[in-house]
Amino acid sequence: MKRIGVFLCWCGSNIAATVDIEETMAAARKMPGVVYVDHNKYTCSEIGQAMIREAIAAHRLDRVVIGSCSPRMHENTFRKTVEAAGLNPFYLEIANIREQCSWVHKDKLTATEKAISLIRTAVAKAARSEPLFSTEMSIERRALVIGGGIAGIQAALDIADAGFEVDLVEKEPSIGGRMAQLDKTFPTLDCSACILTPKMVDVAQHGNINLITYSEVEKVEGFVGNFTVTIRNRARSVDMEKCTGCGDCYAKCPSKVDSEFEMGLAKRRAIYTPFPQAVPNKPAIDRANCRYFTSGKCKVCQKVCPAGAIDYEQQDQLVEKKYGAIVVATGFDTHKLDNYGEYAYGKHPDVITSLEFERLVNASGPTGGKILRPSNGQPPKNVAFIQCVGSRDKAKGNPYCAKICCMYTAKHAILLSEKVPGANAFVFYIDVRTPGKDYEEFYNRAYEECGATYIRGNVSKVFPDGDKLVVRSVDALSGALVELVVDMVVLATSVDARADARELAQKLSITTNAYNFFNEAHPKLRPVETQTAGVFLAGACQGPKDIPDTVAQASAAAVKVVSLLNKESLLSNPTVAEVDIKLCSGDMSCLAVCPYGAIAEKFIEERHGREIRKRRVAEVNTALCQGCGACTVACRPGAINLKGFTNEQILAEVDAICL
Amino acid sequence: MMGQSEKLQKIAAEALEQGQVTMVLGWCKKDFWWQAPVAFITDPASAARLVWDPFTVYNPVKYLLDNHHCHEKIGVFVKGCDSRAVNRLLQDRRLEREKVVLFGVPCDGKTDAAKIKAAFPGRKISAVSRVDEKLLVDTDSGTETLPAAGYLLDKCQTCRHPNPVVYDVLAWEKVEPRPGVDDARFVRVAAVEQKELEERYAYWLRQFDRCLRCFACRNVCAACNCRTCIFDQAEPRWIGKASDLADTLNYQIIRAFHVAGRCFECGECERVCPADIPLQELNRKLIKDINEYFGEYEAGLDPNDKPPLGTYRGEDPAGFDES
Amino acid sequence: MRYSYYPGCTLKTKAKVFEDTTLQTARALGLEFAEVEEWQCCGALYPLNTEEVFPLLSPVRSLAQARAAGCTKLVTLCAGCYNVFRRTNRTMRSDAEVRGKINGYLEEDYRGQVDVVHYLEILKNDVGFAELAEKVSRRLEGRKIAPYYGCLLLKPRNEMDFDDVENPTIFEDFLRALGANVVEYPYRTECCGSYLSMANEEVAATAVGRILTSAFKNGAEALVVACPLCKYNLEEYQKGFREAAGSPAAGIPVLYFTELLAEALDVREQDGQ
Amino acid sequence: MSVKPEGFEPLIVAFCCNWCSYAGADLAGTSRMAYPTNVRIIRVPCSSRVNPSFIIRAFQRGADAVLVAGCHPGDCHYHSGNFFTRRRFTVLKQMLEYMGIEPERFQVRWISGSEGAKFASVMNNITAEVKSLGPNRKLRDAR
Amino acid sequence: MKVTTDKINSNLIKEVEEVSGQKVSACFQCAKCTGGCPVVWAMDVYPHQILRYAQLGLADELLNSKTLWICASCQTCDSRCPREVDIPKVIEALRLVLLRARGGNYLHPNNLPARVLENAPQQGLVSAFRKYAR
Repeated sequence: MKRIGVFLCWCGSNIAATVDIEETMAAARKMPGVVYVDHNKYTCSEIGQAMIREAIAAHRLDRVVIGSCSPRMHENTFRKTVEAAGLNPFYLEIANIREQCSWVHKDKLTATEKAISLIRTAVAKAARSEPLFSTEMSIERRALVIGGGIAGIQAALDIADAGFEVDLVEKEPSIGGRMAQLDKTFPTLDCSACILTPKMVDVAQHGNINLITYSEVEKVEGFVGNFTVTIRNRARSVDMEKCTGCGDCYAKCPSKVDSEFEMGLAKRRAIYTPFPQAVPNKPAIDRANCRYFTSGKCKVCQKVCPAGAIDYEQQDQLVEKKYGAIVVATGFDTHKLDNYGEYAYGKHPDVITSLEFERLVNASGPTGGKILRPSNGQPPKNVAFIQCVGSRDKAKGNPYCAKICCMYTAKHAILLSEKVPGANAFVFYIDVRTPGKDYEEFYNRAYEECGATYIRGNVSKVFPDGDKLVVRSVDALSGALVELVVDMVVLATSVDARADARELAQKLSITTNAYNFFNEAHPKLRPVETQTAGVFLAGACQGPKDIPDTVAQASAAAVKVVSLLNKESLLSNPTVAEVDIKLCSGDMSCLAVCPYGAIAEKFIEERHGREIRKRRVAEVNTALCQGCGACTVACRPGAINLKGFTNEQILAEVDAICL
Repeated sequence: MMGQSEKLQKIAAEALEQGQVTMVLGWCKKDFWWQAPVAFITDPASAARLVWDPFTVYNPVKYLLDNHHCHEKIGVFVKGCDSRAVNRLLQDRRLEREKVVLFGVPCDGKTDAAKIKAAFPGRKISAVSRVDEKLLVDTDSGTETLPAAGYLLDKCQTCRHPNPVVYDVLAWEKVEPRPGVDDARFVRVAAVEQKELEERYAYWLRQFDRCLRCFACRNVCAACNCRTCIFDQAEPRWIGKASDLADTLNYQIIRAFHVAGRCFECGECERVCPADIPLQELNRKLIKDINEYFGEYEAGLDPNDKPPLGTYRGEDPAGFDES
Repeated sequence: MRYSYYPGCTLKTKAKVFEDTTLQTARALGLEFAEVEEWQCCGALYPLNTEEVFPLLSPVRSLAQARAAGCTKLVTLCAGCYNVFRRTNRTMRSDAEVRGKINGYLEEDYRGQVDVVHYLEILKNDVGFAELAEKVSRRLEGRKIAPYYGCLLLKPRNEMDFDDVENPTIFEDFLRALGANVVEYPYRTECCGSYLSMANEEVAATAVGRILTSAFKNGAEALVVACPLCKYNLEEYQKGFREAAGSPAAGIPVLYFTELLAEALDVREQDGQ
Repeated sequence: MSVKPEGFEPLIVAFCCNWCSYAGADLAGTSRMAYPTNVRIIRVPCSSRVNPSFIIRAFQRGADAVLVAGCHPGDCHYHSGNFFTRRRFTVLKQMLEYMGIEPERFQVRWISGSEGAKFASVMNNITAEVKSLGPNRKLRDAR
Repeated sequence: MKVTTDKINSNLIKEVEEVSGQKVSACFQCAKCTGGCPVVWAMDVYPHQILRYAQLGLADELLNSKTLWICASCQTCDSRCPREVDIPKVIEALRLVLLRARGGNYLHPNNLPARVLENAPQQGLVSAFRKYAR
């Protein structure tokens, strides 16, 4: 039989005025296992805590029940009290007789009756409590950042500046990401490259940052503080040690393909750096388009390379590394326009996407920063901008708002007025959304000062008509039908999650929403954490966002990483799930409902007569388990139990309440 | 032309001879004309014991749980319902697909011996055989012919998957589901739903008052495949041992809940119940609700899908006040 | 291959040439079109409300007959019939409530087992345009032809699943197989006014005018259609259009695609033969 | 119908998730929002910890009603727990009604940590509803 | 034209939603339907306005609108609608409400020109009478 001590707190008059302490004490004395009952004016005071410690010693108590305020208030305080007296801190149970009794009931008789019941329930639970222990886990003091766009760059720099080593993995030959493709940035119109490239150089030069380009994450194992990540270094066919970045190779390379960086508006070579300011400024061979790799002949780059850096024999390398924390910053894709035949994209060269327009405006772009019609190289006189292409469209595109298009379209209209004097911008919109510092003013500028005409109506169809384009819509505000003849149509393409986001989410045991954006742990209060401890999010991989938000989130993620890596060690949560392998059928129903990937299958060996049989059972990774208990209900044979909230305890509580 | 039993015998004998499997589970004939118990055949010569007759209703699949350790590979004859039991065990990871060879047997419905007996009161029956849609009943006063459709087991009258949904070999051509099975599926559930609340409680009390807690419903069920059933545990004791009606209700509610989204409607629980408790009315109620709330789902068709209670959608509706 | 063939009212009367050239060309291509025995008018329009179910009886009756005759595909020509049949079939597959009502009334058990196809789809998928091109004996070399899709073949987008709604290609591919020069013009899927020509002629006339102008500006010498009503509108208002605008766009012949097919396969029989 | 004894005070067992509904109950307390004494709360980490067996056991032992309360969907502290709760108890609730248990006897509600007033009003309502139903005899032990 | 609480709260939306099976309230007035309508120039109330009027309960304006008889159900609009509203079905519902409430047919065979009766294909005649008469 357990030796349970019950301590009732008056909380001044907060409890004692409504609950008859004497009567409650008398009732508690009769409860099974209760050997000592006492009371105190303020149990949380030092005097009150001392009384408990002394009673534990004097009466050899092995379980403690305190009737007081909510456990959400003082559970930790009293756990420490109990621990100081030499008991396991989880031998404590609190009966909430203040918030859930004295404060909400007026009648002393029934309130006392309820308080007794609450004490009895806590006693029943305490009698079945088991000692619980946290385990201490070491931390690998290095971080991995996946994705080398502005989010990944910012996170890597912040973590590295705090003194921790960072590996920055980028799948392209250079870091820079989407921001490197942009011309100006809203709402200040500062040049994207001017603010980004210094950061890229910082990354390359930072002693704590190890840049791993042309590489991808292959596998992630382990848990917070102790991740083991396998990285695939794709064969670059260029020896990074030897290459000086002189550029002779791509000047001579005979095979030309559409440049991804230029959105197909210009060509690049098969051996290439994506753009002139690339970091590292060392090329890679795109083997699918390389003459040597496709036909076995050529080797021009090898012949011209003064450093002897070309290596056709390179193979993909799998490298295993350890990290304490991971930041995911993989960015976004632009929406495919296959479902939008009505806009004649791909049918007429002067219908372009917003990112293509961005390249046209860019001084280092295919036209040297001149806005020219792809069809004839002439500057356009009239340009239609169509908003929400693939956004806010549950029938054919994304039902969500892509968040950035209103602002970048205002920017495009402003840039058009600056670069092509006399040109007219017509912006077709459903709603204009400009929440953000200085954003509304920026939008105002587009139509007030830069002459953009905003038309409230979604464009229904673009008809190519000779070398012009006819844009048909309606201005819903005036009710006037609109039919404009323009020289260029710019489609504000929506923002999609990366095509491989779901795959990466699986590797990281994090979840995505219906549109494959990674889920944060809490939409308001834990915006950069994921529900997998130690994995953090930055930038558009979590949802469409602009550069300021992206950078803010990246720095926030970096702080989370730094505060994690700064810890001496991690203490595991002791109230975790536990598998009774005798009862486990190995059907892994528990695994299906675990939000943390904390359950894995393992095989145990059992002797059956002469034979050894292997049997599948579930195993809980206590470092990952957060103790929700969803698994315990999914498990039909009740083989998985939750420490601190066991089946035995809860059934005993039910029985005690209904006594 | 080879008879259906002979076809099964040939399949089993060949599989054993070629060493493809070391044991075959099928059906054989023993003491009574109305029974065709599961046979465990380990040598080709005994394959001749196998039969396919109006009473091969038993599901051999659950026996795999006890036997798959001892054999490299086991061959199993599976009707539509049995094949879904295979998927049940596969999804529950209680069986590995590579360890079994499935001999699919399209099934045109099994016969209810009790109905046959009732049709010939006072007459002694020695054998019943089936030819297409006719039953030939040998009685002490000559052979009688009955329409097979009128003497089906209740569970076969609502069978939507008479053909195996997973198999390696098919014994013969597939059959068409009986007309109207879709409409019949929830007829009994709807009838109970129609009753008034108190009437419903009284109805179920009447049913479960007969329950002996013999656990036959659980033991026959391929979805009840836990190594140790929660109701067999001593600590914690989830239900009382004595035969209290409240404990019986507890057992039956939790049993039904444990097969929610997993029951593949073979109807064996109801068929084997010695007290004739209409357990399908409970199981199918849960299926009906899951379909209505969370989208159509049929268990035992694809071992790789997610059972409805093991997954969710953010926009799921709730069967309670969400305000 | 054997197909159930549903001609529809118009092909038996005003659009006889459509049916004749269809049957001639099918025969030449080795396709067996077996006319549904007791067909009735399809209703011309698929009901656009939740209350009307019985207009589906007629098409389902034909579909059930096709199934009873052992056909897996039912072919239609008129875009109106095709639209009604295709959508009816889809409803019978997916809507248990409607299915129950219709089957209950007809005492049938039809669940959409038959596929509804358009002749163009047969040419594309079952014959194959590459194979068709080989069978052409009189290539339409140099003929500048503008395909006109109209609405009913393509829309509604998620119900018809015939081709890309905004950028369809089946007509163009068909014409190329016959050796014709395909005229691309942006109005090929714009509505011709449909039944407005019965009650609001000026509306239909204007719609037709735009289509013809666009086709003509892009060099069309003939228009090809799959719908008797489109053909009627495009021809009927060409005259008025000419008078009004004096446009040379008038006088563009409007042909059924089967007429061109018959010509290319050289199987066109003259009337009365 | 059960006979309603004079002055019947129902016993209501409530399972509240620690992060939302239990916090909501505490907030009702700190805001001094009065409600009847009939409810007894069992604290669980998440509503997905609540096993249907616990509910049936409560009825068996004499509870007149059982409430399961959790975070609003999308706000679960453990990300997805209450989505499973929703599916499980949608099924269980319909089943209990189907078996003739009054719908008021088993309720599931979403109560956030900021909804002290909602907690109190749910308690008021459920107590009133069950009072008018009278004591529960269904599913109850014979003893 | 005036919007009042009574109009907004009237049964019109409900009735239209029931008959059409379409969610009128889903429309967010992007007006893509109107922009692409091939016969919009002949309408007095544009397609996006039809939905807006229905949302606001402007029954008289809707039921007196020429648009109900101009729409050719070509389904260009709903094939592009980002909110998955089948607008021709909404218009059809209004047409039915009107034909039911007011009786009388919009089109009568006697009113058709002989030229049309003689030359038009059956398909056209059947369609027109299904649309314009009860």
